Amino acid sequence: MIQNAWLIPVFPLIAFIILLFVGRFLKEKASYVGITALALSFILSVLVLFERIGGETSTYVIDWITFGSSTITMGYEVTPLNAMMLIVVTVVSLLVHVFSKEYMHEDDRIHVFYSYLGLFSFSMLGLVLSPNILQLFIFWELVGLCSFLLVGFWYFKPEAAAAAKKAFLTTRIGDVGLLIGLVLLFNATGSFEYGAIFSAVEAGLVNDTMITVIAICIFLGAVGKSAQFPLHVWLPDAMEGPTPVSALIHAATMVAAGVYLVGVMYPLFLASSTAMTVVAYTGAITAIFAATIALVNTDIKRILAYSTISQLGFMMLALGTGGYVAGLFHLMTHAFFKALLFLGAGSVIYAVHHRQDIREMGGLWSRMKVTSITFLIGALAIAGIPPLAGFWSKEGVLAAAWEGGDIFLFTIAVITAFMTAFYMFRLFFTAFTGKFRGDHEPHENKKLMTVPLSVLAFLAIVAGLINTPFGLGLENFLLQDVNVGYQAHGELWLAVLSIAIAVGGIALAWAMYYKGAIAKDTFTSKFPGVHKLLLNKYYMDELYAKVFVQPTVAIGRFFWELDRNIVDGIVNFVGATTRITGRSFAKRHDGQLQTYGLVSIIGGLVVVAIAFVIRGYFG
Amino acid sequence: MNTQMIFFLVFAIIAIACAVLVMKLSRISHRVVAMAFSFFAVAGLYFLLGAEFIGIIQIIVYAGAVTILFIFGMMMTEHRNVTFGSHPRKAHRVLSFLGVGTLLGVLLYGILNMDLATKEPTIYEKGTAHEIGLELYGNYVVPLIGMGFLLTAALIGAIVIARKEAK
Amino acid sequence: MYSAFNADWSLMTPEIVLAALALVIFTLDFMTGIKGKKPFLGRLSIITLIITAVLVFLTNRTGGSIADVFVVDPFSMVFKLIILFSVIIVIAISLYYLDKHEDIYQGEFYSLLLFATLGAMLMVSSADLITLFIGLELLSISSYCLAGFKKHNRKSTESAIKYIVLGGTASAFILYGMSFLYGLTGSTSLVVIGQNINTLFVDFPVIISVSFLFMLVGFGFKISIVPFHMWAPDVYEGSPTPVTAFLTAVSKIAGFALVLRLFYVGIFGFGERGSLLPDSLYHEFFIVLAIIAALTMIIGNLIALTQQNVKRLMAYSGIAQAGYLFVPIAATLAPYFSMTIIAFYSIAYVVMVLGAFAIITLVTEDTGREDFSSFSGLYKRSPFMAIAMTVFLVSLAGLPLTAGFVGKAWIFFGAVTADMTWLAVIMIVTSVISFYYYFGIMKQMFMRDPNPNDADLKVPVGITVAVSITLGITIILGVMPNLIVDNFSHFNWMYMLTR
Amino acid sequence: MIPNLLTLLIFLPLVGALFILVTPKEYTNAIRSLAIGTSSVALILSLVIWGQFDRSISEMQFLHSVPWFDFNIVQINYSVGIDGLSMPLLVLTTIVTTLALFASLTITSRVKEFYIWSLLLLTGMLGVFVSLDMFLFFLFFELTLIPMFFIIGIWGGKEKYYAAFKFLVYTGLGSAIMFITFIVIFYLGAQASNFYYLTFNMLDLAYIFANPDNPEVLTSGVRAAVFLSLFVAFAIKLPVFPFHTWLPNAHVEAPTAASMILAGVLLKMGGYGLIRIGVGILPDQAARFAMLIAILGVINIVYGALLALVQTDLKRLVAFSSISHMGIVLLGIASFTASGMQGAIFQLVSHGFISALLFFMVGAIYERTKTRTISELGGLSKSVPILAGFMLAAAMASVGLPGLSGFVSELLAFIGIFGADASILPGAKVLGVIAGLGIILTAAYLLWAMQRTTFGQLDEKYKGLSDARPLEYIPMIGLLAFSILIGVYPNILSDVINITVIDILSKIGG
Amino acid sequence: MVSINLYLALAAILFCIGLYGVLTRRHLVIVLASVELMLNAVNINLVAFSSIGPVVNITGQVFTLFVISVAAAEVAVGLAILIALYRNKGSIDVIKHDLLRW
Repeated sequence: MIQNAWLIPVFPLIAFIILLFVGRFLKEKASYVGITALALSFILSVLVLFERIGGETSTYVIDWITFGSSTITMGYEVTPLNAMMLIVVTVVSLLVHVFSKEYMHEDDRIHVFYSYLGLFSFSMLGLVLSPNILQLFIFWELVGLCSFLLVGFWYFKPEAAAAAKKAFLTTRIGDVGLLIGLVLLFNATGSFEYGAIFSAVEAGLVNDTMITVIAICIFLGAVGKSAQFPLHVWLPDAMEGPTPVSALIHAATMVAAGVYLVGVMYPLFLASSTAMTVVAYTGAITAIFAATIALVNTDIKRILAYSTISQLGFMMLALGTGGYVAGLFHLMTHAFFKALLFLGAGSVIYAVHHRQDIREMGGLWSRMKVTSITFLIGALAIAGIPPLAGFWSKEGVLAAAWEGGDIFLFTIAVITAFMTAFYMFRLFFTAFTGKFRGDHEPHENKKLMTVPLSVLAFLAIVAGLINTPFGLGLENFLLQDVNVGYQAHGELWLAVLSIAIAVGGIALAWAMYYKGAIAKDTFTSKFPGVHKLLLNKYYMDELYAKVFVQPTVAIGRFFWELDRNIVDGIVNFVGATTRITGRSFAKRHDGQLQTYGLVSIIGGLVVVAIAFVIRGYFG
Repeated sequence: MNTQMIFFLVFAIIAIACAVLVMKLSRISHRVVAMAFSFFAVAGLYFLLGAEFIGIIQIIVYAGAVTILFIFGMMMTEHRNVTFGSHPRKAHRVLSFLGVGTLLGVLLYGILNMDLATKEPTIYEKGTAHEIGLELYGNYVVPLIGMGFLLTAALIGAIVIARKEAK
Repeated sequence: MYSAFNADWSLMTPEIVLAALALVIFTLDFMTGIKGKKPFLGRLSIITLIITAVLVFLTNRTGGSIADVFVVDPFSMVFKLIILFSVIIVIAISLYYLDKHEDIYQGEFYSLLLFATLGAMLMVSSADLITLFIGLELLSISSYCLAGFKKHNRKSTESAIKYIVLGGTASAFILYGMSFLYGLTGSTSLVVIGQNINTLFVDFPVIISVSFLFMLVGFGFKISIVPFHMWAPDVYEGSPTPVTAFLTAVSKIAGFALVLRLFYVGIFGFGERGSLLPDSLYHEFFIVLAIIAALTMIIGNLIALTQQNVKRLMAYSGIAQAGYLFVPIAATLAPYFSMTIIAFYSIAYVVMVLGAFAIITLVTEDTGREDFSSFSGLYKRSPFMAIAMTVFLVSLAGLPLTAGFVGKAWIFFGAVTADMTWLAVIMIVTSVISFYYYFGIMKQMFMRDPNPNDADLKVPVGITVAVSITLGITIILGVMPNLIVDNFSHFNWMYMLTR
Repeated sequence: MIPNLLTLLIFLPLVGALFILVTPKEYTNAIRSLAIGTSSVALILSLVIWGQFDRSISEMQFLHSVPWFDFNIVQINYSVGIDGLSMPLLVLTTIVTTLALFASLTITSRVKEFYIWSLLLLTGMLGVFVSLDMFLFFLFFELTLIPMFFIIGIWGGKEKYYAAFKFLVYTGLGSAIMFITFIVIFYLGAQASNFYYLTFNMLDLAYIFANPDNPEVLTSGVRAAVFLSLFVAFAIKLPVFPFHTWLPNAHVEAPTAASMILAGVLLKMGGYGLIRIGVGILPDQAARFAMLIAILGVINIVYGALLALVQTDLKRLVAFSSISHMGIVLLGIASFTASGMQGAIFQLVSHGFISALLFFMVGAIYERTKTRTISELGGLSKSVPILAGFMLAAAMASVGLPGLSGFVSELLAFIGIFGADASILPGAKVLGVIAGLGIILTAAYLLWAMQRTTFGQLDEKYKGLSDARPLEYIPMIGLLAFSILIGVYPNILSDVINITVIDILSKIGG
Repeated sequence: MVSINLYLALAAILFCIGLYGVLTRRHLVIVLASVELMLNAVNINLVAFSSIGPVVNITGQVFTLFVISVAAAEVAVGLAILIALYRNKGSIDVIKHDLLRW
């Protein structure tokens, strides 16, 4: 079965093609096509995973392009890492497919939606299966395209259109960095194949500065895709897209691709301590940066978006500090509980008729049982309450940070963990407890929506257990055939600490937003400046507009003027001068035959004079 | 200072003077007469050079026919003492003068720097007419015939163009 | 000693026949009343010219000379044929033109044309100053008259007076220059002059230069090269259109033949193999010629840019073309090479210019206007004419697959191989400028709608034939130049006159 | 004996044009089908050639050489042949032209002329890509000038006359310079070989210039001058930065089909000439001026992109994007690596498809909305979803999205520029990075345009627009399909090009 | 004995006077007359050379003969045109004839 791993991405592709051509006739039924395809992929990937655990593997490549003496190939290969990823992607995708059937059923372009989802699943799975980094990059771009399409799915909303463009452009910046990194890598090692690259690096064929440059360029791609600081600005806006999309792309899978990239290229990063540091610090900064913004935001989806950014930062931090397994483990668990949270949010939004401001919600607990419970599970998971998945992975991250030896990073990690717990429960208490503040009375949604929630909730609970200090299943699995150095494991005090901060965060939130023991505006009133700053997301968008966008356009305008007036101006000027000269000559033909005679005589003399001067007569 | 020289000078001065008069005089009739005199003087030079036949032709054709033609031309157009004065544009006059002056300068420079042997005018015992005749019909018969056609063409053209249409 | 008495007069058969028939036609004209339409005379003239052409082809291949004043060789043959062909086309045009103009004396018109042709032929095959001069004058005087033939038309007479005054002056210059050549060599034969001129130049550099330059002024006037070109636009614009065609084609080409003969035999001289002699005066004078050529191309094209009157435009374009034709003389690698090039380009030039003029006559006479607008929407009025005109203009502009292109490319090639790339550059740049006005006419023909009061164009047979023939030659020479080029390359142009 | 396929291919359109010429202009449908039929046959023929093309040798193939005429010492030959460099462009030409003719079915005025001109144009373009004799090359090069002039001038937009004449005179000047240089090259070749080689044949001249019998005529200065003037000549056509200003006018004013051909094929003649003659005959000089070429390339990319960024007219935006993309070609050539050279050729081909598609989409939208002003459009995805979709696809291809041809050429060009030999191209990496910024800008302006035209609120007056007509699918799908084909499986192209590229590079000193 | 240079000089002067006349006189008759003067200068040259030039022969005088007759013919035609012109325009002032220009 593993030899047919390449079929996994193909099913969604087929779905996409079918929907592309006949979708407009299927309308609602389009969803069945998508769901079937994903179901098949899911089954297949489960089989593949088991065979992979069984130790089988499979690789297949074909020639893609030949230039000079070098050849680039394309194909697929199954490694432990991407076997795991296959599961994550297919599961979440499948659930999102199911969820959307209900969530999107009012939209008359639902078939388009499903075709896009199909394309995305294809690209994401292809990305995961890539045997070389170029192919990864190709699918990397394709998922970017899908994100663009899906964010802009409601293109008639100007914000959506703008958000789509912003998402694509911002990631594009990172992608160009990545492309350059790839090219440099190719020129340095002569191949795109992971194996060849790492062996070349270990053999020391590439000098260290070059490695660092390449690693950072590649990381730039990850920064763009995984919305790391300073390229994170697109992700919150991307929430303009349908909520299932946010769950699938902007929480579980695509944004995690950056982390996955770093994971895949890990040996390269290990070869350059500078690169590692960069990764670690970027991660840390992003984590706390996003968390602070999440503290004050009131849009349910945006809070989750910032939390995603922050969590991705966590993963980067882990990878940057040597926690290979921790990072990827957190990637997996996060995929589940963040998808859960998003779908829960989706369910809520759907119930309150597409309101997203948590201040207009409240008291949903009594009205939407399943959603609330699952959401609570998700919140607890992300806050890191044992035995939920979040606890195990986050603890791994903290361990890695501690082992990394940089106390600063560790502190940041701890603070962020605290904030995470706080803002998640601020969200939970505000939205689900107290009395309902909206106008439409919400009620629980259909099974189609609650079932996926339940499944994800279950995963959010159990997923952590595959890699606990009591049993390092995942770690052993992942480390089968990669050499990524020593993996840290937290001691007990660390576990206690993480539980403590989680509980502390939750308690504070409870005190402020449920009990009201502490006034909501305690801090805001103390530090209004800070509050304003956070509300405006550190003015990043404004900054970029001022520093990058407007100057570029200005330069463009300038050049346009230049082009019309100078470059083309010269051309037209030459033309005009020619005609004017002609005209002035023509004026000499004034109809006076004597003028003509005179011109002949004078002209003749002049010509002779010139000739003599040229030929050097007259001495 | 021999007789030839004297005659030469006389004729030369007359020729040039009359030429200048042609330019300078105001009454058109006077000018034409001056032209005729200039032609006569040139004919004189021919005799001086021993080219009596050409001299005679010169008198017949130029001083005779051509002058008469000019007079006709004068009569048939504005002849009642019309004076146009000189060319309106000063720049034109100046430039023409300069140009022609330079030309003359170069010519004279070239001519006077030629050192050619000074000889007596050649005298043919049978007279130049005889020689010319032989040469003309011996070597230059083709251009002679061509000349004939030229005159015909000129004749036709002149008649056609000058003919007054009967309205 | 007097060689004319025992000369082989059969060599002159074509000229004699032409002269005789011209007189016949003239007398026929007398017999058929003074005025009125006489198209049969035109047809007779065409026949006459065809006969002459045949005779030329028969007699002139076997070279020879009469008293060294009238030579007959491939050079003369080629150029005579060109001239005769041009005149045939011109008459074909005139047949239509005269049909529209009552006031022109038709018989005289045709006989004058024939006399002019005779003069041109005389020019082409004369190896002697006097003959050459007579031929030139025969051509010129007939042209003066023809230019003024529309005698009730102010423009026509004005152009005639300008032409004759300036032309007379030019003749005077030529003669003055010649007088020195004769005086110092004691002969009017170009060969003799050519033999002595080098030594003379050593003795009297100034005078020889002066006489050369004077002749240059005179001939430059006749072939209308800058700065002696000023008369051309006025005369071309004023004269009856067929006469304009005649001047553009015949006078210019005959003038060039004359200049070639005079320069290469009389002044520059060339050896057995038709290559330039090391001591040739060319090396003294070429720079003057080059400057003149450059000026001609530049100014001709520049002024043409600003023209609105088609005939006047063609005048300037003709000046520019004269410039191109002058380049091979200015940049001589070997005289025979230059002759070949000029011979070829003359053919190309004649066909394209005459074709263009045939159409111009048609259009201007039909619309009664002479400005660009007369061409507007020609494609709609008569597609064939429009396409033909396009071909001619493209050829004049020197774009591929036309005779003009091959000719120009060849000139170009000659200039570069003669190490005068700068001249070549000027040439090609100016011809790019010329795109502008040539395609301006095309714009009128294809991109504008016809003037409402211009009905459909009725094309007379004569014009159609003329256009078709010229069109055919233009394209054939463009596609298969080797038809002619191969022969030319092996011609021994002036073998009698090598020095 | 079957005639040489190339000769057949070149003159086929001419025959078609003659047939059309004799067809009365009332039978527009007959004329249309004649024209499209002819070009389709040409397309098939070119595909046959593609099939028979031997990918394993670098020599010229399908050679056909007959003496044409001689200027009493130099022999001008009609000699044609193709190698891996011209093969793809040949196919590109037939494909784009055929599809453009399909696209031109909307033309209703003076149909007959239009198709005659188009077929002449086709002959010219094909001739340029196959001729081995520089004289012939120039001849065909000029031959493309006149039809385009008329097509723009007759069927063009508001300022068609200005555009047509600018195109004519400007590019005419370019080919004039080219002609001068050719003759100079011929003359130098003759001198260098002691007048043994009196030929315009590119291959022979390349050989002479590589190893001359008396080198003193080919001083480095002379070589440099020759190469630079060649470069300028082709730069005007490509177009390269200071000489590009004719292009926006021509593209904007030209009718859709003409824009497609203009951007799709005509520009490519510049790039082709630069590689075939510039690099082919003077490889050493090409390497010597690599820096210049590369810098100009980068300028093209960034400058074009910046200008496109501020355009308000959709078609002009696309035009400037063409300029920007041609920069990649220069960059690729300048790198003098196998990948870079291939990138350049790939870019020529892929831009041929993509820009043609873009122009077609713009045309189709203009035909419906009667405006090209970006600000007046918007929300087209609602009224004409299919057109909008293809528009988006075209834009993405132009952005260089993987899976579409644009990406491959960019990738190759980048591999080339970053792998360039420092002795030939010092500081290549910096240029590469700047070019990368250009790529970002490309994404910026295209997405901006998409956002403003296909996304957003739909203007009331565009509610009832009709979506793509069946006949419009042919060019749209055709062009996109080829773009995808190359993007997904570039080997189909690279195995044709590779050997030739290696051969070209082997000529350079390195 | 008169040196030939004098004759030539005289001719040159006459020639230039004639030329000046052509360039500046406004009366068309006089302009034509000036042309005649120039031709006369030529004749003087020719005859002088033929009689006392470096190479003495009669050819020059033959040449002169031709020149004279050509000049006569030219004058005839010129005056004819002049008359036609006068009929059309009513003036023989050179300045006034600039219908054809630019």
